[in-house]
Order: sequence, then C-alpha cells, then structure tokens
Amino acid sequence: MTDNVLTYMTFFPLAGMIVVLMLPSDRHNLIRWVSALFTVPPLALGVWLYGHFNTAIPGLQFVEKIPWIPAYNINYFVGIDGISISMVLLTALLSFLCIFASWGIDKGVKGYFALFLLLDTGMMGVFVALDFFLFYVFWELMLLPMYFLIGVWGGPRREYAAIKFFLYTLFGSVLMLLAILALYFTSEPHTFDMTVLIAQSGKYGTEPLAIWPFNQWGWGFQHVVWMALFIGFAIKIPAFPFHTWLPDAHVEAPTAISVILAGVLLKMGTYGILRVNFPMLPQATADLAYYFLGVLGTWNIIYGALCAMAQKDLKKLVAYSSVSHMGYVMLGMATFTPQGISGAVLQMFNHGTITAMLFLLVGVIYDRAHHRDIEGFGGLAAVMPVYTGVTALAFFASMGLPGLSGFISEVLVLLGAWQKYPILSILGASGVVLTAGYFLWTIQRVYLGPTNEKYKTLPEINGRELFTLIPLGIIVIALGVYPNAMLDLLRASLDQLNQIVIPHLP
Amino acid sequence: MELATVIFYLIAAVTVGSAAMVAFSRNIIHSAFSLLGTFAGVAAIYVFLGADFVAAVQVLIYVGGILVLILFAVMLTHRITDVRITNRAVGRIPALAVIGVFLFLLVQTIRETPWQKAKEILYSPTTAKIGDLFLGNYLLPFELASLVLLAALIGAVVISRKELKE
Amino acid sequence: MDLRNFESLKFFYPEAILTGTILLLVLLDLVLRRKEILGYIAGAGCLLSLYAAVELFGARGGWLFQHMIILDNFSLFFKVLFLLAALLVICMSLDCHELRRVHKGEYYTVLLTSTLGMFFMASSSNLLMAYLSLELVSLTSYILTGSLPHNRRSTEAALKYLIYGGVSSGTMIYGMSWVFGMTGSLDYARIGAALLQGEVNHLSLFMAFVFILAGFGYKIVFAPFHMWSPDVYQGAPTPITAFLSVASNAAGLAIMIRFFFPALSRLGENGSWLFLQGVEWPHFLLFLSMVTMTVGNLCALNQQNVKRMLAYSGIAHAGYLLMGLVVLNNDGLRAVLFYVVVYLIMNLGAFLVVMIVANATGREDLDGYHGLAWRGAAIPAVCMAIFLFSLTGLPPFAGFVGKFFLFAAVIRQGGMFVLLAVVAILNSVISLYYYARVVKTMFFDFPQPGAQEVEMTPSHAALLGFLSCLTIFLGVYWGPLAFYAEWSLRFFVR
Amino acid sequence: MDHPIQTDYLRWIVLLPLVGAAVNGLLGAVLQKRIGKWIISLFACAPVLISFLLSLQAFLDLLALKPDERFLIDRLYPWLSVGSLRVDMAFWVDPLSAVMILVVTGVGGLIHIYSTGYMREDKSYWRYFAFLNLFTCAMLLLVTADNLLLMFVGWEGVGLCSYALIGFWYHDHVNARAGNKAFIVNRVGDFGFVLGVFLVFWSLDRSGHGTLVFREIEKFSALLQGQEIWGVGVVTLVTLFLFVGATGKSAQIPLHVWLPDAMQGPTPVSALIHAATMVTAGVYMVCRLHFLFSAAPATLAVIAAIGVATALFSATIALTQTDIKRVLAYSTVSQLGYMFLAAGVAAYGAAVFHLMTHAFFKACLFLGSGSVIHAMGGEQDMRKMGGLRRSLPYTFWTFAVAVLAIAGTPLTAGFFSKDEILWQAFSSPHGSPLLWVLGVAGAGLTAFYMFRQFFLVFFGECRADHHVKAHLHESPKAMTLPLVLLAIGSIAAGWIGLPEIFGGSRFAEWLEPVFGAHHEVHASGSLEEILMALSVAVAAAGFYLAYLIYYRGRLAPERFSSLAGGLFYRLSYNKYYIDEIYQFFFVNGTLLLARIGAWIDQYIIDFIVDGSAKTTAFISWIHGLFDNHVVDWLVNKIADSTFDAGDKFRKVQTGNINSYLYVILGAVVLAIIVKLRYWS
Amino acid sequence: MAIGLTHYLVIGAILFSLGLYSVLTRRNAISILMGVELILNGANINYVAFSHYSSGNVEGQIYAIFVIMLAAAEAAIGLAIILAFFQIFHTIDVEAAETLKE
Repeated sequence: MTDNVLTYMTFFPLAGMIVVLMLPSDRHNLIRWVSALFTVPPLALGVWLYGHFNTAIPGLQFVEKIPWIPAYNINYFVGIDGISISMVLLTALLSFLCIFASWGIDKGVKGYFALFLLLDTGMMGVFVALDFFLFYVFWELMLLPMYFLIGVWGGPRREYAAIKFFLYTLFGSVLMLLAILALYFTSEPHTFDMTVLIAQSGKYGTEPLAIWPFNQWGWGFQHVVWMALFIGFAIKIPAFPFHTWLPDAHVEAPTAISVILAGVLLKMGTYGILRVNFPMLPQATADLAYYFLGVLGTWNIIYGALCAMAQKDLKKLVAYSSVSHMGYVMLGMATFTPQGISGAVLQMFNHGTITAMLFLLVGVIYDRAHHRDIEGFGGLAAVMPVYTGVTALAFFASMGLPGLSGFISEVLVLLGAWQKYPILSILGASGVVLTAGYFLWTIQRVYLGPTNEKYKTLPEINGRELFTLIPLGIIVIALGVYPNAMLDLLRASLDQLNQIVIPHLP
Repeated sequence: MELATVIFYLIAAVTVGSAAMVAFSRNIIHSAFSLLGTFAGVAAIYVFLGADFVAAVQVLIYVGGILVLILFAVMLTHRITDVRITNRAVGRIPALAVIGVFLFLLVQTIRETPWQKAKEILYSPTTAKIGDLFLGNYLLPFELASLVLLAALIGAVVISRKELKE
Repeated sequence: MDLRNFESLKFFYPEAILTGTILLLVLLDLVLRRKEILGYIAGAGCLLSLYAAVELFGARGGWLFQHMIILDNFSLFFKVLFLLAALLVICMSLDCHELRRVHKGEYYTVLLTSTLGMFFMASSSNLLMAYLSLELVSLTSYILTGSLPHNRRSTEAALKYLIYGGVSSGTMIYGMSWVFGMTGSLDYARIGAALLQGEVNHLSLFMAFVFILAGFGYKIVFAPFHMWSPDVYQGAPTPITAFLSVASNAAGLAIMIRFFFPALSRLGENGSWLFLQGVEWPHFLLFLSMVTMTVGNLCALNQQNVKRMLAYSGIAHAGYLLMGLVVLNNDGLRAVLFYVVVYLIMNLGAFLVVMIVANATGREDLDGYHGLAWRGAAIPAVCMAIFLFSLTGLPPFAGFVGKFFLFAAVIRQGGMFVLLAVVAILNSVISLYYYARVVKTMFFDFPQPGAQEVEMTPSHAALLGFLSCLTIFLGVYWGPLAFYAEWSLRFFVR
Repeated sequence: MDHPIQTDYLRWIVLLPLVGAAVNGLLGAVLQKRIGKWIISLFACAPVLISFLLSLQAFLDLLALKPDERFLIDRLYPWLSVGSLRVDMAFWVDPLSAVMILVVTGVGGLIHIYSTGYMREDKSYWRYFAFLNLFTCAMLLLVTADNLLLMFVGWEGVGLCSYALIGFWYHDHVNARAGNKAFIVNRVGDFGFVLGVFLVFWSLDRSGHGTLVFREIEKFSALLQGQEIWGVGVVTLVTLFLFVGATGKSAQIPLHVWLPDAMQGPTPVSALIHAATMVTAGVYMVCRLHFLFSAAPATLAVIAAIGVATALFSATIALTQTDIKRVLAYSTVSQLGYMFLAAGVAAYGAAVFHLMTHAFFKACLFLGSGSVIHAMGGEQDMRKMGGLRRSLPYTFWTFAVAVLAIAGTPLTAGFFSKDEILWQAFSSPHGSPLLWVLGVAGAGLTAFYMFRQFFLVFFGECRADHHVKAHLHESPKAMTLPLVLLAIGSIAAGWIGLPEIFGGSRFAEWLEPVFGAHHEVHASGSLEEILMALSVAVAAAGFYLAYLIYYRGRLAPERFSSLAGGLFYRLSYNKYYIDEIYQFFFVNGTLLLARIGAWIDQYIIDFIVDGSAKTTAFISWIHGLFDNHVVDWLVNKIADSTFDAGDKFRKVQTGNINSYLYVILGAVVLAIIVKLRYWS
Repeated sequence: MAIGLTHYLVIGAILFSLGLYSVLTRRNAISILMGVELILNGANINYVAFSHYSSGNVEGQIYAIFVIMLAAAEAAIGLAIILAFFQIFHTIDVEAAETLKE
C-alpha cells in the first residue's frame, strides 16, 4: 500500500466514478455518500504523506515508475517533492470538502458526482505526474469534467462560461503540447521523463533562432519553448491578459466547482511553471522571468484588485481577487530568492484554502438569497452572525492580515521581491492596500449597516456548510501562526530549484 | 504537303470543331450530335496512330453505346417539339478566360517537355497483342473491369428502380 | 517475389472471398425472401475476408498478378481497415430507418464492391489498376449515395458526386497520361526508376502531379477538391456517409501514399523519403494542408446540420492527415496510418449517433439534439461527446494520440513545419468550438417540452459501447496500434 | 546583552487576553445567553488584570537586574525561517517595553472595568469584550515582539480590532464607514512599514546579517551606514518608510484623517485604542528603533516637522469642534504630534514619557466624556451640555484634573512631560527655537480648547432638553473608579520624570539602557526655567481666554470666528477640508481606476479575445460568402447580364456544381502559375 | 512540318480544355456529362499517342480501352442518376439542386 500511495490517491476517485456510475441514478443520497467515501482515502493518504514526507530530501519521493508505452519511452511515472506535496494535500482536502459543498446539487446527481470524481483524478494526476506525457494527459483530462460541470450545473450564462473556459485552456494546452514535443525531440534519447529532461537542461540552446521574428529579439530555442509553455500555464493562472475566462467561469460555476477551480486549477499554472519552465529551461527562465512573471505578476496584483473593486457581483469580486492573488505567486516565483519562491508556493496553498472559503461563503449566501449582488444586501451581520464571523476571517485572511496564512505568503513574496525588484515590490505592496479597500468595502455593504428587510429571516449557516469551512479556517489560522508546518516541506526542493536557475541570471 | 498530313489536319479540324460545337452550342440536340463528330474524329485519330482495335472500340462503345444513351437521356428529359431546346450556359467569359490560360499553359508545357521516345514506331495490327495482354499481364484489370460493369449494371438498376413498398 | 497470375491466387484470398460474397449476394437476392439475412451474409463475408487478410500477415510481400498489385504490410493494413469499416457500416445499416425502402440485396452488393475497390486502391502498383480501382470505388459510391429512392437529397447528392467524380477522374487520367508519356510505363516501379534517371521536365511533371492530385484529392477530400463532400455527405444515407467519410478517405490516402511515396521517391537516411528534384511537393502539400484544415474548420463553425458539420470536420481532418504526408518521412506516415484507424473509430461512432438520433427523431439538425442527454439518450449523448472530444484531440481519447503523432512528426522536422503545427493548433481550438457546440446542445440545453424520447436498439448500444471504449482504450494504451502502424510501413516496393 | 534571560511567563502576558478573546468570541454568545453578562466580564477582565500582574512581575524582575542587563525574553518557536530570514515567535521585555506593557495592561485593565459599566446595556456585550481582549493581546504583542515582523502582526492586529470596534455598532453605515476609513488609512501606513522592513532586512542581508530582530538590527545597524539605494541613504529611506507606518497608526499628517472619525466607536474604545495605546504604537516603534532614526538626521527633521505641524494643526481644528469626543480626538492627534516632536529631536525618553502621561490623562478625559455621554443619553454635542458639574461630581473632578494635566498646569503629569518635550525641542542638537515656539503655541491652543470644552460641559446653564435633564445621573462605580484612578495617575505619573532642575528624571534613568546616556545639553538651568515659565504663561493665556469667553461670557466667540470673513473659522470647523480632498483625489481616483480596469477587462480584453473569435467567424462567413456569392456572383452576374439577359437572375446558392468546379480549376491553374513564377 | 507527337497531344489538350469549359459553363447535367466525355477523349488521345510514339508498346492502348469501358459504365450510372433526378425535380438543370446547402 505504502509503495503506491500516489497511485492510490490519484485513482481512488476514478474507481469511485465507476462505482457511482453503476449506482441507480435516483438514489441521490447513496451517490453522495459513496462519492464522499471515495474522497476519504486520498485525504487520509495525504495526511499520511504529510507525516512521512522527508523534508530533508530535495529530490523526489514516493516515486513509482512503470513502463507504459515503451516504444516511445513513455512511462507511468509519479512522485512528489517539495514543489508538489502542498498541492497534493490541497487537492485531497478540497476534493473531500467540495463533495459536501455539492450536497445541494439535485439535478443529474449521478453525472455530477461522477464527473467530480473524474476531475479529482485529473487534478491529482497533474500534481504527481513526472512524465510529461502523463502530465499532459492529466492536464487535459481535467478539462472535460470541468466543462460539463460548469456547463450543465452552472448559472444562467453557463454555456458561454464553459466554452470560454474550455477554449482558452485548450488553446494554452495545445501550445504546451508543441513545447513538450520540442523538448522530447531535443532530448537524447527521446524521453518524456521530466527528471531526465531537467538533467539535460543544458542541452537546450539559447542561440537565436532563425525563425522570424524571434531572431529579431535574439530568442533561442529555450525562449520560444519557454514562451509556449508559459502561455499554456499563464492561461491557467490566469495571468493578464488571459484572465477573462476566470470571472465568467467562476460566476457561472456551481459553488463547489468554483472552489475547485480557484483552489486547485489555478495552481496548476504556477505549478507547471515551477515544475517545467524553471528547471528545464533555466536560461530562458532567468532571461524572461522578470518580464513575464515579475512585471506581469505585479500587474496582475494591481489590475485584479482594481477590477475586483469595481464589481457588483460578490462572486465576481472573489474571482478577481484570485487574479490579484495569483499575481503574488508569479511575482514570488520571479525573485529566485528563497523567500520569494517559498512565499509563492505557500501562497499557492494559502490562496487555495482562503479562496475556497470565500467561494464556499458566497455559495452559502447565494443558496439563501438567490442572488449575489453586493448592493442588494446589507446588515447581514445581524441576521447571520456566525456566517459573518467566518466570512470576516476569510476576508481578512485574503487581505493578508498578519496572524493568518495569507500574510505569511504575501510578506514572503514581497520580501523576496524587494531584493531583486524593489519597484515591483513596492507596487505589489500597494496591492495590499487595494485589497483591503475592496474587501472592507464589501464587508461594509453586505454585512454591515442597517439590516435589509428582505433578508431579516435568512437562516443561519448550517452544520454541513460549517463542516466545509471550519477545516479551512483552522488551516488558515494555523499556517498564520506556524507557517513552518508547510514551509519545512518546501524548503529543500525550492532551494534546489533556485540553485538551478540562479547561475543563469545575468 | 503530304496527303496524310492534309487528312490529319482535316480530321483534327473535324474533331476539334465538333468538340467546340459540343461545348458552345446553345441547343442540346446539336451538342449531342456534334459529339458524334468528335467521337468519330477521335476514332480516326486512333487509326492514324496505328491503334486499330482502339479505334474500333471507340466507334462501338462511344458511338454505339454512350452516344445513344446520351441521346436517349436528352429525349427523355426534353420535349422534342420545343423548337429551342435550352442548353443553358452561364459565365462563359470568365470560363473562356480561365480555360484559355489553362490551354495555353498546357500547350506550352507539351511543347517543351522532352517526352520519352520509343525505340521503334510500330504500324502493325494490335488486336492480337492486346488480346494476349488481356489474358496475360492485364488479366486482373480485365477481370476487375467486369466487376465494374456488373456494379454499374446493378447501380443503374438500383437508381432507376421504383422504391420498395413498405 | 513476383508472381504470375495463377500463382498469385493463394495470396488473393481476401479479395476472392469478397468477390465470392458479392456474387453470392447477387444470387441470393433473387432467391431469398427475407432480405435482412443478406446483411448478415455480407457481414459474414467481411469477417471471412478479414480472417483471410489477417492470415496473410507475415507473408513475404511481393507483386501479384504480373506487377498489377502489391502484397505488403501497407496494403494489408488498409485492407483490414476497410473491412472493419465495411463491417461496422453493415452493422449500422441493419437497423437504419433511412434504408428501410432500399433494396437490401443491391445495397450490400454495391457496398462490398466498393470495399473491394478500396482493396485494389491500397494495393495497386500500376496506373491502370489505380484508375480502375478508383473508378470502381467512385461508381459504387455514386450508387450508394443515390440509393435512397425518390429522395431529393440523396439523388441530388448522387448527381453532384457523379459530376465531380467524373471531372476529377478525367483530370487524373489526363495527368496520368503525361506520366505515361514521360516514362513510357504504367508500372509504379518503372515509372519511379525512369523519373529518377531520366531527364525530367519539372514543369510537366508538376502539372501531371497536380492533375493526379485532383483525382486523389477528391477522394481524400482536401482543399480545393473538397467542395462536393458537404453536399454528398449530407445527402447520402447516414451509414454511407460514415463509410465514405472514413473508408473512401482512407483509400484515397492509401493510393496517394502508394503512388507518391514508394513509386516516386526513394528512401533516404533515417526513414525519411527523398522526393524527386524539382517538385516542391512538401511546400505544396504544406500549403494544401493548412488551407484544408482551415477551410474545413471555418465552414464547420456555423453549420446547423450535424451531418454536414461532420462532413466539414472530415475536411479538416483530411488537412490534419496531410500534415503527416508533408514531412515526407516514416514518422509522418506512421502518424497518418495511426490517425486513420483512430479516425475510423471515432468518426464512425459519431455518425452512428447521428443515425440513432435520426432513427428516433428523423432529424439531423442541431436543434434535434436539444437536451439529448436528458431525453433517455444519455448513453448516445455521452458517447457522442467522447467521439467529438476525440475528434478535437483531447486526451485521454484516441484522437489525441493521433494528433500527438502528427504534431510530433511535424515538430520533429522543425523549420517551416512548425508554422504548420501552429496553424494546426489554432485549428484544433477552432474545431473545439463547433464540436463543443454539439455537446453543449446535448447536455447544457434542456429538452423543450414535448421533445421525443430517443431510444436505440441493443445492437446499436453495443456498437456504440464498443466504439467508445475503443476510443478511450486507444487513448490510454496505444502501443500495439502504433506498433502495427509502424510495421505496416514496410513497403515491398523499394 | 547578547544573552538575555529566558523566561516562560512573558508569553502569558500576551496570550492570556487572547484566551479571553477566544472564549468570549467563540462561546460568548452562548455564555451570555445561558449564564449572563458577568461571566463575560470575568473572562474579559481577569486575563488583563493577570497580565498586568505579570507585567509588574516582569518590571520587578527587570528592576532586580543591573541596568545593562535588563532584558527578559520568552522564545516560543521559530516562526518563519526561509533562507536567511529567521524570525522567531519570541517576546521580550526591556525597560521600554516594560513601560509599555504596564501602561497597556494598567490603563487597559481600568478601561475594561469601566466598560463593564458603560456597555452593560449592549446586546453584543460579548463581542465587545472579545474584540477588546483581542486588542489588548495584539497591543501587547506589538510592544513585546522581539522582531519587526512579529511587531507587525501586533501592529495590524490592533488595526483590525480598532476597525471592528469603531464599527461596533455596525447597524449605522456611518460607523461602518469610519471603521473602513481607519483600516484603509492604516493600511496605507502599513504599506510604508513593510517596505521599511524589507529594506532593512535586505540591506543587512547584503553583509550577511539579514535579520529583523531588534537587538540584532541594533547590533548591525552600523552596517547600514553608507549604503545607498536610489541615491538615498538606506538608513534614511528605512526610517522614512517606517515613519510612514507610524504616521498611519499614530494619525499624523497626512494620515491623521481616520482618528477623529474613529470616535464613532464606543467611548471606552476611544479611550483605550484611540488615545492611550494603539495610536501611540507609532511613537513606540520610532523609539524602539531609535538607533536607526538617530542615524538618519534627515528623517528626524521630517519627524519633528510633521510632529509639530500635526500638533499645531490639529489644535487649531480642535478649537472649533462641537462634538465632545471630536475635540478630544483632535487633541489626541495634537498630543501625538508632541510625542513625534520629541522623537524628532531624538528625545525618545521624553516621547515615551509623554506617551505614558498622555495615556493617563487622555484616557481619563475620554472616560470622563464617556461618563458625560452616558449621562446625557448619548448626546455628544457640547452645545447641548452645560452645568454638569453638579450632577456628575466624580466625573467633573476627575475631568478637571485631566484637563489641568493636558493643559500643562505645573505639577501635573502633563506639565512635566510636555515641558520636557519643549525643552528638548529647544535644546537638543536636532531641535531649534522655532520648534519650541511652535510647540508652545500649540500648548497655548491646547489650554484654550480644553478649557473651552471644560467650561462648555460643566459650567453655565444646562442647555439640554428636559428629558435629558431629568435623567442626568452619575455613572456607576465601575465607571467612576477607573476615572479616579486615572485622575490620580494624571498627576502622579509625572513625578517619576521630573525635570533636571527638580532633581532629575527617574524615568529617563530607567530608559537609559535603551536610549543610551541622556545626552542632554546642559544649558544653564536658568534657561530651562525661563522657557518653562514662558510656556506656562502661554498656557495660562489660553486658559484665560477660554475663561473669558466661555465662563464669563465677556467675549463673544463670534469675534474670533468671523475673522477674515470667517475663513479661518470655516477652515478649522471643516477640518481644512482634508477629508473632502482625500475623498476626491484618492478614494474617487481609485474607484475611477477600478472602473476603468473593469471596463478594460470587460470590453477591451474580451473584445480582443472575442474579436479574434469573431474574426474567425467572420472569415468563415466571408468564406461562405465567397462560396455563395463571389464565385456564383462572378459566374452568374457576368453571364446573366451579358449573354442570358432574359434569364432571371437566380437566387444564388451553394451546392452549385459549376462554381465548385471553378474553384478546382482555378486552384490548379493557380498552382501551376505559382510553380512557374517561383520555382522554375 | 511532319505530323508528330505534339500534334496529337495538342488535340488532346484542346479536347480536354473544351471538356472543362463545358463542365464549367453548362447548367444542364447531360451537357456536363458530355463535357466529361470530351475530357476522357482528350486523355485517351494522349494515351494512344504516347503508346505510339513514346513507349512503343500497346500499354497505352489498353489503358485507352479501359477508359472507354469505364466511360460507358459511368455514362450508364450517370444517366440513370440524371433520369432519377429528372423524375424528382422535373428538370436536369443542376441549379435546381438546392436542397443541399448550408
């Protein structure tokens, strides 16, 4: 069992999907409980992993490697290191919680949970895959259920949102496929094995390509491949200007799916950059990170915050806050300092938990009031005090209040950024002010002030909803007070990652 | 100028002229009958080229078969009494332009191409040779052709037969 | 191995069995009352032939019938493919409402004849055989297309197909006549040899190729010889559309590869093919490939008729397939072969769903698919989604692997081919849009009140299940198929 | 110094209030309903009082040590360790923070007790105390943190609690908005603070000593000398950044705008947070990092200038305010200005001394005003008060003491501390007579507006309506007791920091290990005496003017308010329109930017993306058009118009065989031509 | 000038072009078929001529015979389709075929 932990974590949900598909479709509760049951083992194994992960080793652990299609040197190759473990844990946790957040789905229940479990497998697979081909398969695998989950179970404009999400992501991923192939054919012997590709990173040349217009910019093979991969990942992050799918997808998706979308899917972009771009194309990373991660990340921070401020829809506001917060991740990655990059990875995890809370909370209010118009509420604090309390916790965590997890990662990112790019750090820090601005303004408009007569009788948040929120809340506080719990896992791997890139810095 | 040359040009003129009639005539009956001239002219050209058997086949099948079929079709689909049986053609000028360019290119290429030259130019009867080949080297195509004809037969039946009663 | 006529017969079992079945069908049609049995007989004939074809695996390749056709892995590969397509189409036809009024005897006879013609297309090694087999397939295709009696669409489609086919094959034989004139031979091997040593006029060779391409292109359905296909596909009975879109397309590819690759080029190092000097074959095909996929996808965008949309998507796929030919090496050909198989599975599947829906509702337009998943047809809807996403090229479906190989072949070549890859990518994204539109209509739109329930027969369900499972299976574990494709590239000639 | 004494009780000073907050916050609603408010009060007050006792213990422990070794530390666990950044969760107490924790827990404890009376009627009693305790915890964290980052946690924590308590009565949008304003303005300050933190860390890291621990920064601060960034000395920049943080938290110009609005919260909150403790955090921080500030004379000059400007500026606003708490709020801003003036002339001891005395008398004033408001049934407008000295005797007397103290009446705490500041402003190497003059002017104004308030509230005729009059009553014991204690403090606290001429300051001596030897310019004692007398005289003049106008009614206020056409009066009354200006430039500006951003997002970016999709669709449409119209059009139009004129122009359509064939032939011809042209 | 290969090829080319011209301009299905026949004849002349001048064997003639045979088959099917078309549409003008369009 312990040898194949990652395989079990990845494919348990898939087994669950098959079981769910075989259940009679009118036994809704049975389907729900079975689905929940199949997300427990990954979570339990995740906890086990957390306990048994050796923090001193920078390399891969829990590796499994089985030949898949030997003729093309494709392996089933999974493993985790400090870069991925936090994401694996996050995925396991959020998948489990989101099953409960999906309890209220009562249309096409069987399909919903089956797709959800498939999505779970896809997400987990992306974070554990170490073979590029496998990685790509999982990457795309997750698209399909997402498309359906948004498109069938989403809001009024779900079709538009679903197809927009699908098209954007597909565009990015096909571009990524080209890059993967380019790397495959450059390696010798041809391989999709990421570890080998990383080891061969020196082979990928940087002499200017003969292709117009790249030769004008003096771009080499590395740079072009880097860019192709980056666009693929940037769409997922989502980095400006590829971000416009996100508000639509978030607004239309059902609550649990928004949670997954923001909590896990966005991380795949940044994870991909760390996993692929950094070690495999260190020279290009060193050359381009400032522009495409640093500057763009900072722009994301400010732009996302400004957009969030102007939103009237609560969910859209949260969605834009994701754009803003993922900017910190990008900025952090661009620094190549231990602080910045640890902050970035930590921010990935923290944003996952915090934004999950935010979306769950928006879902709670939407279930009750059936709208999300910020101006349409008012004084909810009096009606739903517990709900308001939890919301405040999430909001404050999101705006980076010290003592909560968001602060740690943001401060690490900005601290790291200062060393390399003080101006970006200053601009990024100003995003903190904006974030406070829109969250506080939202609190004021939704929760404070005189109670809206229409909502005098809204029921307080219920036990199931609290059950999904409290673990996240605890994590948010715990990581704020004791961030080393997560930082220890990352340290060794990220230091090694930095060491790969730093020699190439100008 | 030799007689053969004169006759060749005459035949060529007939062939091309009647083909032009087929292409340009406004009356479909005229077109169909001009086709006869073309087929006959082509047959004559085959004779010139020493292909006696092909010429015979050309006359038998084209003139005896295809042309009759076409005429039947014309009759069946038009009222003969109609003085001016329409044979509508549209867009002649652009078509002429394109075809003109095309023909020019073809002829230029034909003239410039160094075609394979045969060691000897034969003027012997070909029927026996062809018969041998049909049962020798070209047995498979020959058999296949029978299948094609069978398929054509069935096809013609399928398409023109009335539908099944439910 | 260069066999004379009678010696060749023992390597001729697949064709012979098929021919026998055809004749049997003609006879039985006169005798039998229950015409449904004919379908099973045709199927049995195909199975037998398939068995015979598989038996031939591993046989030493060679020329049969005095250099008329070639027996090699490549032709066996396509024979198996055509038989599979025919089998599946026969299965589809058994329960097709559209074909109720069609004379079954003739229908199956012609269908098998067409399959036989494709056999020869894939294995011909002589210009005459190529022409004959192509015509055989064309003629039978016209018949099949027009087989719906007193049906406006079917007859109109047949007429268009006929005129197109006539012009294309006329153009092709004109081109072939030039090749004959330049080389003095009809045999591929000797043509190749003559072209390689002889003084060749580049322009006339090029023109001859362009003319010949008109004939092949019309079968493969690439631009600009594609324009008949939407009309014909829309008008033909659905099983026939499926057959044409898959088998006829593949046969065209086979004959093209057969003609251009071993005959007109020679093997260079590392499995790449060196083409004759002076013919800008890659550039030309590169351009055609781009145009084809773009035109196909753009036209498919706004189609309201699913069959017509699939026809346009077929054009786009022809463009993708050309990508494999463009690079002129074994990589590319392997990708093409692989993709053809995958395309067969997913496209037939998609047409099967179209047929199931048409059986139940009589509709082929997109509006007929409103909320299909919620109208008792969850399985066809899900399968359709699988096929369509596979056509898009998403993992874990087989279509992805196919595209992956194509991209791989192109990327590996580098240089200007990368441009082709980029165009192909953009096209994939475009294609997603219209495929997803169907999926959207099936899943995201809820049925209007009073919409018919869609039911299907168990045989269709089984077939669908088989095809969709195969689509997924080949997407996850495709090693054997890839190996088979690789193996099939061992041409006998050269 | 390098090996401070490890203790294990300091953590409880900080954590006990947190426990109280947690109990009240999580279970408060239930406890209050099931058991009663007393249990809430218990959980609220007991931790703070125990913390006070522990603080005393710490103080005594320190006292027992040699002056140079007066450090206690309590290290919990490594909090953040990434790369060269190592930050512990550690609390320390040195003489400076000892003063602070005593003030925080002492004054805080009193205010807790006071609150049990003041808030008795409130429904959300538990919530109030949860936040109050949380605040106490955060404030203690701020002052005991052994590093900058941990300090920042407390720094933000107090901001959060301030936000929550200002908007405590959230049903009114005004309160909520005031809370927001406070938080956001503070955030602007924090922005500077974190940048300062980053800069100091990396500047030290450059020489391999990256640290955020105060002691170590002090140890290595010399390394910062000579480093430059953007052409500015690092030390100057660090201190400027940090000072931005301080202006936010301590409501200095230009970030002073939030504090007056913060008066929307319950009055004890104003007393605790917005007078005694939180707002002084900036001063504390500057003093804590005095070694950096001292090394940056330019910053010091800025601080002094801003301090004195704030002192004077807000004093002028306080002159005309009519809200009882607003006057006090501006007075607080003004007094904070004095503290910064002290810090700005490197007289950190004086700053801390004033901080402490101010905590007493300002808390007393606020609580007194709270008592008045309580008695008046929530009325805060001084114009509706008057003559309250009879009905509220305790309040009156304690208020009087505090007013005397703040006005700088000799022998009160305020006198000593303010005088110390003024003397330092004059005599310190960083000081100047100008600062002194301005400071004294401010002191005069202070005396004037405080006595104005005093007279308006407690003397004359009661201007309230009869309902209110009927209900006038002295506050309960829980409220008056803290008042009395604070009043005593307002006098006595000053005695530990006597000026040189009265025997020297025990207080300065206590802080000496922190701030270093008292490098006081020993000018002739007589100069100090003269200056002291002058300042007293100015204060007395202020008092006399107020006395004339508001007590005796000899002078009509209008004589002043109508000066220059009322310009000055209106400026002062409307707070120089700063709020409006900020609203216009910053708030509206940001919102405008936000709307522009959202607009760009919705229209431009999506337009580009959709646009490319549309272009694709357009191309496909064009293609269809080409198919449907162009080819056929060419064919039909030309043909029909020339040859077949009689034939009707048929509706064009696809499915036209001829046009298809055209395409083929055209393509073939084109291919050949291209071949001829380019590759022959 | 002696009659040579080129002359025949040119005649073939002219027939081919005229056939294409018919196909392009005609609206009548039968006329289009006639055009196709012209194309085939053009090609056939080529084959026979090449057979005579280039290869010196009868392969080209055999090809021509097959072409003629297939032309017959195609004409049979073609005319059957045209008649079926006529029965439904009551015209053989291909423009009448407008059922199939996007």
